[in-house]
Amino acid sequence: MALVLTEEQNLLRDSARGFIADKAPVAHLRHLRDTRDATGFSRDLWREFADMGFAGVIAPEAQGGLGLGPVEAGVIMEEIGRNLTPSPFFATALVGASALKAAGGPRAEALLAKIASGDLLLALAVDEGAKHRPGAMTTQAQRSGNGFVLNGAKSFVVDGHAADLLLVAARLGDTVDVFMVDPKAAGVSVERTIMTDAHNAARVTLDNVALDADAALGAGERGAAILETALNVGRAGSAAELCGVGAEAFARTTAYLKERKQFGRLIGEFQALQHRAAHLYCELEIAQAVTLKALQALAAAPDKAGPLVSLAKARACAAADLAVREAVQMHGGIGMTDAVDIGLFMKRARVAQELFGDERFHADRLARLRGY
Amino acid sequence: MALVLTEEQNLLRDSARGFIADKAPVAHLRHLRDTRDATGFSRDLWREFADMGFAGVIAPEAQGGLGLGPVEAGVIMEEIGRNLTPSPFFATALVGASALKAAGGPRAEALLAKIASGDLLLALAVDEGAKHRPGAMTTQAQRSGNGFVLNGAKSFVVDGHAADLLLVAARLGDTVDVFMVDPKAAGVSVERTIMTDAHNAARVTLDNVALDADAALGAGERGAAILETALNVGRAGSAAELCGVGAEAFARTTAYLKERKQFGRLIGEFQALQHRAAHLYCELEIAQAVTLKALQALAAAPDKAGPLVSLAKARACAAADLAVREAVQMHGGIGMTDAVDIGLFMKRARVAQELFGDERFHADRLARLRGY
Amino acid sequence: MDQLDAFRAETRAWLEANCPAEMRKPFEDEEAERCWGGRNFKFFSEAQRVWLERMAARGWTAPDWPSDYGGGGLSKAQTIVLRQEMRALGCRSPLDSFGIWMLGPALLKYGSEAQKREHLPRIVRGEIRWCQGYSEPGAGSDLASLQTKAEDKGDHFLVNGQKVWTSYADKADWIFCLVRTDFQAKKHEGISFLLFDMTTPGVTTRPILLISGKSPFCETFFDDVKVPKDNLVGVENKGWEIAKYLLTHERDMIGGMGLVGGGRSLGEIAAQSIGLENGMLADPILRGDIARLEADTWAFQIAMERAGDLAKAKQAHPAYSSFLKYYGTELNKRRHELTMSALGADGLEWEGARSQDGEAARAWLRTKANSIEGGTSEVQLNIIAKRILDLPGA
Amino acid sequence: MDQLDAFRAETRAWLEANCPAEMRKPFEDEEAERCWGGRNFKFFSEAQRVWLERMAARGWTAPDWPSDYGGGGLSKAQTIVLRQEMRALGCRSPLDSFGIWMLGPALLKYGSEAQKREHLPRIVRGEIRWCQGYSEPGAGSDLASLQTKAEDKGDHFLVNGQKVWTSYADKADWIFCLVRTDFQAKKHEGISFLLFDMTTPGVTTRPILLISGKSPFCETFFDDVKVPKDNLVGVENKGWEIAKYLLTHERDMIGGMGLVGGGRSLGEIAAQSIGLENGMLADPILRGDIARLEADTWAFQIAMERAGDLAKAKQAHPAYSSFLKYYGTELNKRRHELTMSALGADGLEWEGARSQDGEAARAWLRTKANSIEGGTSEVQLNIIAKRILDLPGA
Repeated sequence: MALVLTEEQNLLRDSARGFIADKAPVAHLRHLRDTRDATGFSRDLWREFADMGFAGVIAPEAQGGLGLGPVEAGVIMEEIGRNLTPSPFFATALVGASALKAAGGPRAEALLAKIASGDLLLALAVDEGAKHRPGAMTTQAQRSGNGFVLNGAKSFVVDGHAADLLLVAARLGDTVDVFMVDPKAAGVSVERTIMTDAHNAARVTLDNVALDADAALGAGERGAAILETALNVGRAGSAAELCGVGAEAFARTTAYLKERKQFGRLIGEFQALQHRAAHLYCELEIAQAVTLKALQALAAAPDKAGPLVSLAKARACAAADLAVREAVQMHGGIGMTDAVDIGLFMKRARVAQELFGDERFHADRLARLRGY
Repeated sequence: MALVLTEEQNLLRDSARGFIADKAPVAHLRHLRDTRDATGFSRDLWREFADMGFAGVIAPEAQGGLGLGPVEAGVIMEEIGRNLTPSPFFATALVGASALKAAGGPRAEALLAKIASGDLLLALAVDEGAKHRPGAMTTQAQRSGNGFVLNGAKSFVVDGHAADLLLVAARLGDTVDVFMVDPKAAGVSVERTIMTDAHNAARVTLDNVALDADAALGAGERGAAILETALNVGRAGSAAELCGVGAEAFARTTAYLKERKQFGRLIGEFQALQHRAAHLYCELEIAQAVTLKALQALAAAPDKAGPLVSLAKARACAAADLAVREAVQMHGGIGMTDAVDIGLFMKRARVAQELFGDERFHADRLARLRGY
Repeated sequence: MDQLDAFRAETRAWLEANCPAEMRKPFEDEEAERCWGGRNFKFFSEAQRVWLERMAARGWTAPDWPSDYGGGGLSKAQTIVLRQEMRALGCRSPLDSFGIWMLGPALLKYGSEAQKREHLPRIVRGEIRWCQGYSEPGAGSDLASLQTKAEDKGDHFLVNGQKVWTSYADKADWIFCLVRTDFQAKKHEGISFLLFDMTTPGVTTRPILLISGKSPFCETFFDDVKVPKDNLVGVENKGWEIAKYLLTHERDMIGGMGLVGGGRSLGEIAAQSIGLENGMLADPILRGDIARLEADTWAFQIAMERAGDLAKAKQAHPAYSSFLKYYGTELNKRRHELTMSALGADGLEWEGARSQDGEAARAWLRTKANSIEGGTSEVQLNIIAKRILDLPGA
Repeated sequence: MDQLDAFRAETRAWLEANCPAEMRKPFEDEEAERCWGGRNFKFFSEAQRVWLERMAARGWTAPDWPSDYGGGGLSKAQTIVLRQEMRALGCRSPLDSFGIWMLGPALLKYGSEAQKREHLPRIVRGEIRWCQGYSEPGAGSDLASLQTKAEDKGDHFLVNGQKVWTSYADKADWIFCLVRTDFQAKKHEGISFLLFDMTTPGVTTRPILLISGKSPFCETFFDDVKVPKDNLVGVENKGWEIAKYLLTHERDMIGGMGLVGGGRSLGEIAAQSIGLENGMLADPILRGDIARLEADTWAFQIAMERAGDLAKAKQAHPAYSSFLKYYGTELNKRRHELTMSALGADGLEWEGARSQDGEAARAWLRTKANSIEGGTSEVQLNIIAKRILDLPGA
């Protein structure tokens, strides 16, 4: 498959680019932050996402979705990245929908239909400690009667405070599964955490939460595979977002290099800055390439895409990180002020890097896969 | 103690600098290499080293040495580094003499006297595999009658093929010791290995080599401490050599930047090269500082200097490595030719980095010492 | 040495007798508890007031300034002894002051006798708080391209323009300020160094919000501000020399930043946050990055020590501070990047008690200014390339 | 597609019938066994001679050249099919040739009809081996500042000067060469592109010894060399255009270097050399460095793939090859640095069977030229900054 967008994907990108830049530019994030918005995103905007079909980009056409795949979702994530748009798109339309699609069955289909119509928000709860280490998970589900009892504590749950339904990863015997948990159920407490980037996250505590038998997405068997798929789609989507964050920070920086004068010259004339900008350009091109490759691989065979997904997240993290660091340094003092947007890109890049594994996590994962 | 050379040390440096640059500049190495000299260094020159007192720099005055310490030996090593001089100084006057001095006793004193007079060459055999990993040593000494029997294979033994006496590190029960082995003894085979940098090394095989009871430098008790001291003095000395290699490669590079024209300008005018050169300057200054600090620490309390020695070797490796890489790149095509010296600095830096632990070995050692 | 020993004993006795117990404890809330003095300063405690008063009476808030101007009149060696003894007893600094750190040295070197007598004693006593008016929005690294205008109106200068990055301008009583007095001259040759009261009509300030949150920085606006001619320091149009003198001073101060922080090592922080596996940090690649950072930090500390020793031995290049400034600030940025990686998602919480209101994240973001303020890293590298390495070109 | 499928079947059948079994085996000693052709070439085996002869007869040594000039006359799609089928059968390249890779494309675009008829068929048949006379000792990255002089002497040019880095000049029959024909013009406007026989009186060559050992590179000297006017390609003083065309070609070829090597992965090499502990490489910091290099290498391979797809989709920037050249060569250098670290002291043996005469060390040293030859990394970064990012300045 050629590593360029198809004609249809290009059309989708143009539409997403125009729509998001128009409806939710960086000023939108600022407004939500400065008004201390309780939700942290705009429900009205999410309704418009649904009208555009974006909410259901992954949901099957039979459930009112667009029936598209990871590549198309990645196209939208990249535009979200360019505009730092706080949106349920990641947790609900991408990760949540992927988990449900992987699970299948009538219940999942009903939920996918509600996602597509913009009437259901999801949040996947995986992380527990400071870092993303799903292998070290301790949240425990125990069989109890016909159902389960859940205990544990989750952190960095994106959109956790706004979700209508939590998808909680937990150990079940010697495997893991993903459990649908009503955030209003007894024993569940959700605390919104205000994050550095003014995007949404929450901590979730589960204290003897009683669940029905059908709460386990993988029916106790396919849970690990469902979780892995959801995480991988999320990682690749996060890589796409980071590509957008990095590309936009870079575009603003090169524009600044062409307008700011120091010592009687445009600072873009200084060769030391030119070489750093040129190197950064290369890193961003590579991140774009591997992210598209990973999204295509997920579309083709999600169970085999793991290594490519790790590669994409690792490279996108590194490229975006370099992009925002160079952006702030090259902007000089004004880049340090809250009044200029560049700092917001740095904040978002940092948080998105931690999401579902940073550059080191994924480089380490690749090394382990290769046996060293 | 101030981190500058004392007046006496400065005098020693001036004398070593003049002497070595005069008697053994890079052309000396070239001559030995191109004539495929069987020894790999000049015995005549070593005689002059002894006359200057350098061979006995560490040996006590009572044994005809200068009775000086690691700082003064480091001063000489740095000049050796600047001139890429192949010399028994490292293996004999620095490492070997330090081991003997740490061991003490009449036999060691007699040997130190012969070192000082230039009549004895030593070689310390530690490494066994590709990398310096003394903790993974397998060469074994077994008690046998009054003495020992030695079995094992050593590699990267500096001056092993020219040494009159080998100092072989080996396990003895649950400790280690350093054994004096006559290279002509039955069961010992020595193979010179021609190295990339045209400096000396050898592989040594020990096949049921019978040794007297007094062959163990540490008498079965202090062997580990003696080995550690010899290695640490060697590491700090190697760091000093790398400082010299890096400083000289850098000096030749900045000189070239000031004379080579491209596109109608001196290449030293290009800001991208200026910034890289300025950064490299900083790295070299830091390497100089930590190397002097480590040498001073070894002089003050050798048993406590380990962490500083690791720091010095790590930083000197990194700085010299960057210096030679930048040197070749900034010299362009002519830097790739054997006719120009720069490539010889790159070769020597690579070999000296591997000697007694590279940057990663020592950074790892520091992390372990700090418990993470 | 006997005299110095006697001074040491005497000093210790005096400190023990005069430093209130409360002033010997580590800060609990550093920002709130530091003493900056000035007209509007509210002492945090009576002990803080007493401590300043007693130290100022001896001139020990500026121990090495001449006693004629209220300073302590101590020799360099005595000043070091005083600092050592204060550290030994855990005494807090009685007064933090840009007047002592920056303006004072400039006035001592370039000020008139009248200016010294007017300003220095008040600085020593913490009566007047100063701020520094150097940077301007359009100037940045090219500080000398400043545009704030001071017109000669006979008995006064009329100042119009804008400064930025003026630390604590909203809290300061007076400002020392670079202005352009000759627009025809080359850019380094039309600059003058003025002092004026921040309550002069036409001076306004506005705090700057940084990406890390609240900051001491302000924008400062001058609208027809009348400054008496007597308030010119040194020679008209020769202010750049004074500015350069102070910039080198500042660079020395900032160079040490790679060391600031103290407390737990990054390795410990990471081990606690992430945990160990087989005795090694459970995030193996981060472990390598931290090991290198810690080695580099320790090495840089030693290089700083050597820089001091080289200076004492008169072997240091005059531009050596550019190396320390560049390397120290880049190292500090790297340290905070790795700290954020070690803390992971926990370190990204921006509000709330768990993260102490995002302390780590705000500190991380704040470090991004290290390599911009006080001369950018790029400017330092230019200085090293040209002044130390003698590379050719503009 | 049916036509292409038919071509594929036909091609495979022909290859199976005509490619000698010996020519389908991997090289044992690549340097000795490659076929370069030329007047003085000694075939390594009869099979090698037959294979070249058969392929040349079909024009398949230059499959996409017009059959009028001895080429295969294949379409792009057919050329790809031919390569695929050769790879599938493991066929060796019948002919390695700077004539095919470099001069041919230039002659097809810029040569006269007579030049094409004279030179191209002989290149296809491997009868004439060419070398490239571009670089000069004083020029380096500033290729256009070349000083080799060609004076117009009526019916011939008189060439005097020196070239350097002329690959295989000592083995080549003819040279294509940049010379200065106008010393008054701007440096890019006085250059011409000449062809001449290396046996012409006044041509001498001297091999260059590299830090990695023996090399294909030579210095080439011209002392009153007479070159017939007919041997000028294109227009006098417009040779720079041809040179640039070929340089872009070269850059594309070199960009793929990060991928060359194949064989064992660096992780495997390190695991074998150093061993594992708890399932991880026993040198933990090296492990992290290798993990990153392997990720970067894989990522770069994908970026290369995308570059091809972008080109096909006509979305690639014309200077995109500078990105690939810069990044690929820097990556390759880094890979070899890490390979040397993985091999440790064993990899540093320069002679002897154990290290295959220092194979790894020589390869490591050889990679240092990657970022110099074919346009230095600095030149590529300049190109990216100016042509792709449109940054201002000289």
